[in-house]
Amino acid sequence: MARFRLSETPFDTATLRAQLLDARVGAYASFEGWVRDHNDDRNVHGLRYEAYATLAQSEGEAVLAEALATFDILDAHCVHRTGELAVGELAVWVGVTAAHRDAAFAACRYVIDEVKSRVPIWKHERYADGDAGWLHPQS
Amino acid sequence: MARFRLSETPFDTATLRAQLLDARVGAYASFEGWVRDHNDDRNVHGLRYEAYATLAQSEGEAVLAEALATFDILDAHCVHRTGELAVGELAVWVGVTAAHRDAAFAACRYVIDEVKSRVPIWKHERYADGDAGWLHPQS
Amino acid sequence: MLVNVLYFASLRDAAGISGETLETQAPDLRALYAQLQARHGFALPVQRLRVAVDGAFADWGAPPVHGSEIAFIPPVSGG
Amino acid sequence: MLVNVLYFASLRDAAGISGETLETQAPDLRALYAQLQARHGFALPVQRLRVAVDGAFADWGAPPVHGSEIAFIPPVSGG
Repeated sequence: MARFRLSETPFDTATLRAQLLDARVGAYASFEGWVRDHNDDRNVHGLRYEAYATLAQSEGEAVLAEALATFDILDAHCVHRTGELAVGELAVWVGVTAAHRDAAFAACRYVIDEVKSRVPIWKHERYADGDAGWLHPQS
Repeated sequence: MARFRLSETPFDTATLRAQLLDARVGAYASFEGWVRDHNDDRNVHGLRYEAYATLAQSEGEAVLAEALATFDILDAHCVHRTGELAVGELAVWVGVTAAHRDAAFAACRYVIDEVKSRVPIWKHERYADGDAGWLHPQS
Repeated sequence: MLVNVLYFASLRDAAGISGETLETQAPDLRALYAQLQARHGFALPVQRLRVAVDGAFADWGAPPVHGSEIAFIPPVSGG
Repeated sequence: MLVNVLYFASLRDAAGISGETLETQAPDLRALYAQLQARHGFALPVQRLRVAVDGAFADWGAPPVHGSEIAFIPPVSGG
């Protein structure tokens, strides 16, 4: 099963978490990114994520493979939404299992940082004032 | 509502997570400790957590209040099991919400570290070889 | 004076009881623990314990207070 | 030679299309982007983009390959 997935529809983190758990797991660290009602002091009404799906899939898998090679963890998964999202919807989930918490926390942080900086997904925000635009952060 | 709770019964993290989410939340970091099938190379059959409930409650609340005062987070909760647990059962959950992930990760780590080092809860492990005992780690 | 003492984890196993009410003339909580360690054969030295009085952490140098609840806290292992 | 070009996010909005098949004699991918930037008025300079060929990140100095799928990757903003 792919460790990295894009999802066009809202997804259930309880099920994703359950898929990671087994008797060897002592520590589970997870991170979720949610659509906030504001960003840089602007009121956000909603947003859209677009991905270059084939490259996002392979680059996402590469990030998770790096996490498994770098940290003493048991497994790591990530799911990222695409399409239209309202305020309060889940945008991205990362789940990591390990025997101990040091590795679980470090790998979870690594995955979300790398996904945000490398995986070809773009956010288009719509603001309360009617303005809208793509976010292309300065690296 | 108390931010720190002891639970004699298995608890549902999806509900606990839902209680933390609102439109201001951009980042949710969580940690879970699970009963593993081994510890320090010994096969674990199960364990029991005992707490000094009144002091555990106040010390747990103190840890969460410190997290709220120290980090730029929106809220932080923690639930710790007591009583008999089998391998694969959830022992402790920490959930933290923030606008941004730096604070969410840092506070989540702070809470689990402090709970493990200060809150009066003790673990009694039963091993496959019939041995059993209380864990009183060297600090 | 009379105090109520609570034992947890390995201290309770060693004492065979979860607590007791006892008469003490110990000048401070450290001395009270020393008396009880001798009585029950506690393996843990006072340096590895904390002490709580009436549900709040306390200082080993504090004198016992009549009617208080004194808990000896072995090294914790939650999480 | 003919190549297939993909545009994402603000590049797609500027071009008004998600991709196109076009004839090019550009010696490398950097020169190809310069031509398309001039044609479509892309605001993003090549230094802020990455480029991918057939679904894998590629080097700006690589020559275009006939029939390949070339994607210009603006700064990403997932998460």
